Amino acid sequence: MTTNVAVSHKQSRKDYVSDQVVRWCPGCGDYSILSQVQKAFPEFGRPKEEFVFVSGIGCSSRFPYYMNTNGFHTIHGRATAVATGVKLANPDLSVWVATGDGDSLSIGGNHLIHLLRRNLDINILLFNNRIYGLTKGQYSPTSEMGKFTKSTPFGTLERPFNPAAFALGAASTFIARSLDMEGKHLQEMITASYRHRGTSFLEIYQNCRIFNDNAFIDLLEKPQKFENQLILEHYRPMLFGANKSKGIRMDGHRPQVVDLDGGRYSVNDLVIHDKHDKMLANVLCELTYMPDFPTPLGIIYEDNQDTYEDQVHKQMDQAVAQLGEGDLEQLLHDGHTWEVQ
Amino acid sequence: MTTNVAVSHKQSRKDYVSDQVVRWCPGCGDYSILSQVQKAFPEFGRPKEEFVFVSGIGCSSRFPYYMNTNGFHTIHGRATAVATGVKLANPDLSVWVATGDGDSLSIGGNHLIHLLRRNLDINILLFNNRIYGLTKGQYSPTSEMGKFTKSTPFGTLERPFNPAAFALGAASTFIARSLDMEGKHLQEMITASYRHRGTSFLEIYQNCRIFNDNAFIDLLEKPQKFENQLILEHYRPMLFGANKSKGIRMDGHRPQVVDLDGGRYSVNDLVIHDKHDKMLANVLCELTYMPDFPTPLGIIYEDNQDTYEDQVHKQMDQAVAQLGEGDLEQLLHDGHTWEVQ
Amino acid sequence: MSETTKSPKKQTEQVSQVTIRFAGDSGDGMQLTGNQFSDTSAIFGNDLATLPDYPSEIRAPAGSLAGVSSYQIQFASVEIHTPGDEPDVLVAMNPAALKVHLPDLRAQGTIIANTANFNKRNLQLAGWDENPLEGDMLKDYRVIAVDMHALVVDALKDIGLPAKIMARSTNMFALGLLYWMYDRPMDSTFAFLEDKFQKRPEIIEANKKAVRAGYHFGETTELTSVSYVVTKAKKPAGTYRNIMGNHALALGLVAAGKGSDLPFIYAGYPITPASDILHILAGYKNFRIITFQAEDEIAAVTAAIGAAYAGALAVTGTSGPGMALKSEALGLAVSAELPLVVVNVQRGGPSTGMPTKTEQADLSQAMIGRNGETPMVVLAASTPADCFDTAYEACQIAIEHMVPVIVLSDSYLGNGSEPWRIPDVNGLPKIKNRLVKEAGDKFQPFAIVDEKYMARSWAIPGIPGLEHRIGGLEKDSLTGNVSGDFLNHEHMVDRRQKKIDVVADRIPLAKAYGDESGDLLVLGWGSTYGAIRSGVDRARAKGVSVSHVHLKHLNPFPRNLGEVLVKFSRILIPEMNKGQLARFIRAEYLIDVLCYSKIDGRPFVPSQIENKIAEILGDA
Amino acid sequence: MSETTKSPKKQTEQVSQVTIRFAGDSGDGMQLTGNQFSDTSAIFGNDLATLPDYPSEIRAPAGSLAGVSSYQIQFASVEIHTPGDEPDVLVAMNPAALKVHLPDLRAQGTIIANTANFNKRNLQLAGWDENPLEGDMLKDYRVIAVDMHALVVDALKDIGLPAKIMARSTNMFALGLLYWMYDRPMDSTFAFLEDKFQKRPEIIEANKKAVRAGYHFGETTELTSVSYVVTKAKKPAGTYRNIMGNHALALGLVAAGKGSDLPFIYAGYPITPASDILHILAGYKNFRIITFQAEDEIAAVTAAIGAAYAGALAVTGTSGPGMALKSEALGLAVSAELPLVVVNVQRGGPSTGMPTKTEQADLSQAMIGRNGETPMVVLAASTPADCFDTAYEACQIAIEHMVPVIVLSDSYLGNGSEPWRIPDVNGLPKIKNRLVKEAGDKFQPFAIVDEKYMARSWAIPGIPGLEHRIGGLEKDSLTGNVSGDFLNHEHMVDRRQKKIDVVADRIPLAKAYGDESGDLLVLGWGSTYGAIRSGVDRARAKGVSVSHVHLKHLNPFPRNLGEVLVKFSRILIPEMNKGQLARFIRAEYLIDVLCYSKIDGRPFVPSQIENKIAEILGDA
Ligand SMILES: Cc1ncc(C[n+]2csc(CCOP(=O)(O)OP(=O)(O)O)c2C)c(N)n1
Ligand SMILES: Cc1ncc(C[n+]2csc(CCOP(=O)(O)OP(=O)(O)O)c2C)c(N)n1
Ligand code: SF4
Ligand code: SF4
Ligand SMILES: [Mg+2]
Ligand SMILES: [Mg+2]
Repeated sequence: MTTNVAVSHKQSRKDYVSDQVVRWCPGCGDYSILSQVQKAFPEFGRPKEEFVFVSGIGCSSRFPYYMNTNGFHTIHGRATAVATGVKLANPDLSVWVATGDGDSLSIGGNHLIHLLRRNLDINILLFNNRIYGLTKGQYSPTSEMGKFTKSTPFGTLERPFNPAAFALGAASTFIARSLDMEGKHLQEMITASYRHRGTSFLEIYQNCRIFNDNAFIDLLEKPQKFENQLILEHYRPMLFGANKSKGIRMDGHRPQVVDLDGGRYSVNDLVIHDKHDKMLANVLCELTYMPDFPTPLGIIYEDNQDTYEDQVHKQMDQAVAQLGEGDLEQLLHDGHTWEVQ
Repeated sequence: MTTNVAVSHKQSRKDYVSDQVVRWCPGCGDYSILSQVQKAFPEFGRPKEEFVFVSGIGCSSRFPYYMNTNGFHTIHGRATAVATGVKLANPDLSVWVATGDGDSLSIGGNHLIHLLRRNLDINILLFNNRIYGLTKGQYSPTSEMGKFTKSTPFGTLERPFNPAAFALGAASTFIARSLDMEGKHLQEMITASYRHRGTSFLEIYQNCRIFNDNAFIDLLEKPQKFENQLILEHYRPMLFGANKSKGIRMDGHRPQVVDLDGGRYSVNDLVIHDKHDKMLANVLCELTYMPDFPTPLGIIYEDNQDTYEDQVHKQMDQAVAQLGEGDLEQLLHDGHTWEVQ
Repeated sequence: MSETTKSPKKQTEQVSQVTIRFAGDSGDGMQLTGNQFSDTSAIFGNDLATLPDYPSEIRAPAGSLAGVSSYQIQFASVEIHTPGDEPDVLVAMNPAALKVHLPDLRAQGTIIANTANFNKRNLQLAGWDENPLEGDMLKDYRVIAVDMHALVVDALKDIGLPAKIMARSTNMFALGLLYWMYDRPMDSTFAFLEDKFQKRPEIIEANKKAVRAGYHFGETTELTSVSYVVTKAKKPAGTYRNIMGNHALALGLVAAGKGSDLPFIYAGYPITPASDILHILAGYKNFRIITFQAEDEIAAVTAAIGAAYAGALAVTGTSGPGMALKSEALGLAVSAELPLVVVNVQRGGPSTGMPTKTEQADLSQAMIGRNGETPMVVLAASTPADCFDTAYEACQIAIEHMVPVIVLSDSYLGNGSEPWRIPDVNGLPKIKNRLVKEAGDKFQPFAIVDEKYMARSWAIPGIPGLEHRIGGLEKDSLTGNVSGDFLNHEHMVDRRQKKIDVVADRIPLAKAYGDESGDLLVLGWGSTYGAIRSGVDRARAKGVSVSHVHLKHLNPFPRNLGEVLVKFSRILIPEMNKGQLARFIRAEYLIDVLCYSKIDGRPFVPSQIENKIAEILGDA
Repeated sequence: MSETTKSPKKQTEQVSQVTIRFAGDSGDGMQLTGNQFSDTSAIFGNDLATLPDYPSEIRAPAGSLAGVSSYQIQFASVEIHTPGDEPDVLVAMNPAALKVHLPDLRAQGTIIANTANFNKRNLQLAGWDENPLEGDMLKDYRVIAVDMHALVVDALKDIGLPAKIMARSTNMFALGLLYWMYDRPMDSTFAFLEDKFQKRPEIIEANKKAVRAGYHFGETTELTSVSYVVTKAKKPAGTYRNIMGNHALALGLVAAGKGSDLPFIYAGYPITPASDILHILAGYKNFRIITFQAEDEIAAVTAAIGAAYAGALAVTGTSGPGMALKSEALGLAVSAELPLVVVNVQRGGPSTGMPTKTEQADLSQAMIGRNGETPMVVLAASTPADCFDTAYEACQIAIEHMVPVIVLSDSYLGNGSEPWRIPDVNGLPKIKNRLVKEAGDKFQPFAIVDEKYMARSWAIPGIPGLEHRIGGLEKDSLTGNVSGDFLNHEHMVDRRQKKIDVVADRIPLAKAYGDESGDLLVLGWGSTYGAIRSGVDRARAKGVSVSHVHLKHLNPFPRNLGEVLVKFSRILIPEMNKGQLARFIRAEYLIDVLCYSKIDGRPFVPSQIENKIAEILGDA
């Protein structure tokens, strides 16, 4: 359904900057995400009126105001459901959801999992800052156990969700992860989300400067970031470390970190990433929260399945083909009728 | 917190039969589940007033009326949240949730995943009949793709959830599966759910005689049931088939069905079930929906983690230990005060 | 020539209206039997109204009181408005059915009982100490006790069906007997059977035989030596069909989809008694209707809002508890000024309440049950057939005014049926939309473009130059951008109210049925229409000064309603709730009203209204 | 002896009440500054009331109009009820603050401006064409223009802090200057600083120096040659503290937990402006209070219902949109007759609306905004301190009557503060619960055990012999088992209404403040209390015949309310909505009322009420 009509003028980032003053706190990771989206979109070669950003409520959910596309800032937790309606009504639109960890995983958890299951061609950008920003610092479903927040002055007691595992459990067909400050990688992932037909779930680790500063510092600051980032590339061995001297090997069905410098293992022993391998995707999701493992970044899983909206429209076409275009007159007269003179 | 006070008289099934006439359709699988619960409970040696059944709305959610325990038939989709409140208020109770695939996975999806994440010691019996029974036959989130139902006269277009994978993705600490008509196995699983400290998620395949008859016939009728049931036993190799002549082997991180009669593989090649192995649990969840694989029954995964309610109460105890038992007088006078004569 | 006209020796008597109630166990097929009788009577040309009633959503034990299912029909040669006050005939297929429904039977009424089921176990289950058919307990009624089972088995013996299957035709015997008693043709039922059991000719045969057996039993036995004739009713010329409220409502939506030329989406989550709307619409895929079974009611309404935002005629439907869940999202629809139709087929509350029983207790919720100042247009259907018009009008208002509209129906309307004069498709009003085709200069997404309708334009995604952002935060009245300005907020609050107020300019003025002034006005809304109209007619026939105003438009009220009301000395408001409309009328017009509340899960019957009028005014 | 009293040469003047508004950028620390001034004035013994106001939930760009944050305080030697009509003094830390708040400043009022921020960029951001401090634009005001930044840097130069850190103390300079102007002691602020920055002595030092610098600037410059003295207010004897509404509400709940001797659970989901209740209660773990941050508002209310079922005092709190989400579940609480307290700290609607602004537009929702006949007790707090009493009473009614109770507060109350006379803990009424200790014979879980309260017993899980089942389906009035009986349903609908009605027996009768009859009664509810009382007082002082009734109990109303109302020729209802209480009063008493709606996100001020009274009655 995607109409890839060539855009008459070459778009630039500026085309996607709206006239609204951006109102995030100075230093907020949201700025960087906004900027990458504004850089990625012009490359898609698509008329900008075809983009729709739907969001819920949260700092991250203000996103649509700053994109010079169509935007709908809805209510808390319901962006995925609203987006479903938008896409069903007009499958030709490129529909994006900007949402926070609270918006999508707390109050909006149900609509999120059902969207993933239905697999509409909608792109979800999940701004995971592991905190409620807008309401000033309560913990979220991704906050680490024991965290001290406004609503848990003695520390949280809830085990966090692992968003990628969560998405996989909900039958997601595209799962990727990136970081607010890794501009190039983030832009690549935004593009990959766009290219995937079906629901794309892109988790973006995002820094909340005010209420959860430096939450992802280990993944961002040199040199430790090299030890902690596992950049996934399709059909490439899983290497990481400053000198790519470490890797992931499968010991049966269990993953293992191995040191290539030790002499015992070579790159040939490493597991080759295959984004279409669901079993492997399960491993990668688990690994994210396992101690002593690096954090996988990139496309964890991708599977091509029919989109819901395509099937909905196909079913209607088939019904028309079989039964003929619906005739209202006939429908109203269906069944037993009688005449009164 | 569980008080295992010995029960004065030996309980029997009869103790758990309430005075209400059971109102399911003749032939409904719910009868069998009721009966197994009523058989299992007397074995727990626990006073019956300590049991609470909470349910939402659906045929299955009528369950509490028929158990001569405490029962609360709440509103659609909210049983898990209500149960959370019950358990928080009184951790000494044994709290059970009876719910349907619509109640828990459609409208109630969000509360279910958050209960699993928080890991309160609550036992969930999910009656999965892959249909909405009470509202007369619409598809549910577990209905197979293409199914013709009241609300999809042209066939459904939604990919079903895999409930076990779903639970695992939501960080569940106990996942098991059984069948309405496999009485003994079901009773075992009910007991295992009870014994698990933390949220237990027991998926029970249940026949809806009226709107989805014979949905699980392949798992129930001889001889094909032997080919289709993979009965999991902790630390035992994964064997199945009429003569236990087949098994599951891991080919790297991918599972494989092997024929032990072929001569190539022996029982030693098979994967040994370890209910504490989360990677393996992932494999078992996937396998359920993979063509040519049998359906795992039994405890797919179990992990012992602190329960939420224990930690909540521990945190209060610690606060009392550190700060002293809260004094209202003092609290009201906290901060700056002044006297007016 | 239909089969019945052949019978020669029948003695007949003319009557103008008859009420029959079929009652039996949930498994006895009473709904089907009642439906057949209705269809036949409708095709025959009677006026009619029906009332199906089933106990709860799960099957209760066979033979139990809780398991009784019934179907009532009134058919007439005159104009009628309800399924009847009290049945003239009660068909009781088992002791439980007799127990439950006997209290409603009119004095001297007829009981047709299937003796086959009056065994000890069933009598006990129904709580009869002795067999009521045997003593003189029923001496004030005319009792026709027939072993339908034996007669059916006898009639079908040649077909060679198992006993269990044969037994299933017993309801057809009862139907045949009633056809004979009321001189109805059997052919439409035969046609129905042929269609339904296409692939099982032996079942067609068995059922037909059972119908005939019942019919012939009537013809040949002494018990029923007289049959009654209810001639055709005089109705306005046109093509008619018998229709249930939920079905009419669905058709009204489909028609509005056509009339507005917009993509149509219905998003719902199953709930009794609204599910049928979803089922029916799901069958119309060749009308390019999208039906979306959402994960819950919140998803249904928000998906509908998304669809409306994207340019569809979007409708969501539910019943009370689901409506409660939608209330936050309705605020968004009001704030975003999007067209949306929200259907509430009410049922007994509070909470899960009595899901299969009827009630009108969600009016307050519809009117003002949301956070903030969130006014919405509210319409209510008054008869099954009126559901069509109401649905159509709701869509029209939503689209033309750019507002969400609530439609109230209820279980009684949704499942009840009546003859419907099928409207001329070309005569339906065209629905004008506010879609913007292209960007002019300085396009302002939130500016009012039509003051008369207080409508903003509908600038949907996909059109170059119209890109804009809106949301649930307070918006600038022109640009739609977020605004924290005090005066703008005050202005927007007023604007949202004004959007409702102007709807009053398009709706008809209220007009009293009967006289324009008098001793008493009966004011109603929604499904009480039939009972009130009949009750008022009866009282007027006795010369009582009473009139009737029935409201379809609850918010806003018709402009002149206050003037109409003050012309009467007293106002009576019958409602299936504790006086919800009464509260709004009192508040709006500072007029005292008499509340007549009925909230027991059953609709009003005309005699109740008639009696209440008499109680207030005395018999004239 | 406090520091200030040492200053010798000050010229002073006595005034009875003063209103100051601190305004600056969101980053300027105005809330903290205002709080310090309030605390100091409270401890000093003034009566006072405060009004914090911040723009939106995310930080707007520095220097922008949208980013202005303010804090208003009125402090007085006489009894006052509001944060003041118009500020006497406006502290404007930047051009945007001046732009936004200048219109509110009283004629001849004082502007204290921090010239350091009046640079070109900021002026532009604020939309000033030229520097207002320079022309004669402000000639009708008394302007004190100070380069606070330079003076602070100068004062702190010895500490050796980075410039950025020093700049953060500028607000303390302003505070010090105001302390001097109004003759306040600095020591409580010093104590606060010492506590807050325990681990950073250099910051304590810097801030103290800045306060002193401001103070000394006042003392030494000609600009401010006069300081004002506002002496202690006469208040009833007792121990006082300054308290915000949300805090008082939380304490009221804790006290009720103690008073009822029940386990206490608060389940909530964060939402402005209710989140603070959750935060505050979460800090009281040593009171064995369980706070549960649920995944959404539906989970919060249903978990609370579960806790109530299990025997806890269960409370859930939220604001408008969250309240809408809870409405289905409230039906369950009503149907199951469980004690539950539901707090709604209202904010501007509809939908997300104006989350940080105040409004009273959720009254209708609280009263009748649910499906079915689902009546609930509704209470409203009228002042920050009254939130304590209201919360306590709500718990008491819930537990003693076995009903859910709604408490309405709002943003203005929740965040505003006033001096609170701390109640004697032992004087708080004991709360009697309905817990069943053991099973008697033939225990009936749904029987009314106390007719006066219409309360059923509270048979919680865990006690042998009390096992029973309840739910949201209609229940038998004794056993609680599912009942489809018509008459039982009617009975239960009435019973649920009666449960509300009997609450009227325990609440105080309405009594007019002022005279018992007269030309005008001003009828209010909730947070309009202060403005109405002050406005009425002022009018009465002029001899106008006006009285005041303020409702805490909205459902049921006080028994005698109708009688009180009819004693007045006219009734004026000021509300921060479009006339919601007015609708209920009109409907209930068929009395005409004048609506005075204000719905711009800001509370009423006394002069508005005073003027409205004058408009209606003329000045006496
Ligand atoms: C129904 C409802 N409940 C609660 C809120 C308050 N609320 C707004 S945003 C938010 C959470 C924001 O967290 P997140 O989604 O992580 O976004 P962030 O601000 O961190 O980007 C909450 C609780 C609301 N607006 N509506
Ligand atoms: C808020 C709300 N929405 C919808 C319903 C109607 N409803 C009752 S049960 C049910 C689904 C039942 O399906 P499931 O949970 O699978 O239970 P089953 O009947 O199959 O055991 C629905 C949609 C309701 N009672 N409340
Ligand atoms: S509060 Fe946090 S997430 Fe929100 S804008 Fe500020 S830094 Fe960003
Ligand atoms: S409808 Fe299906 S699930 Fe419900 S009681 Fe009948 S057989 Fe069981
Ligand atoms: Mg967040
Ligand atoms: Mg089901």
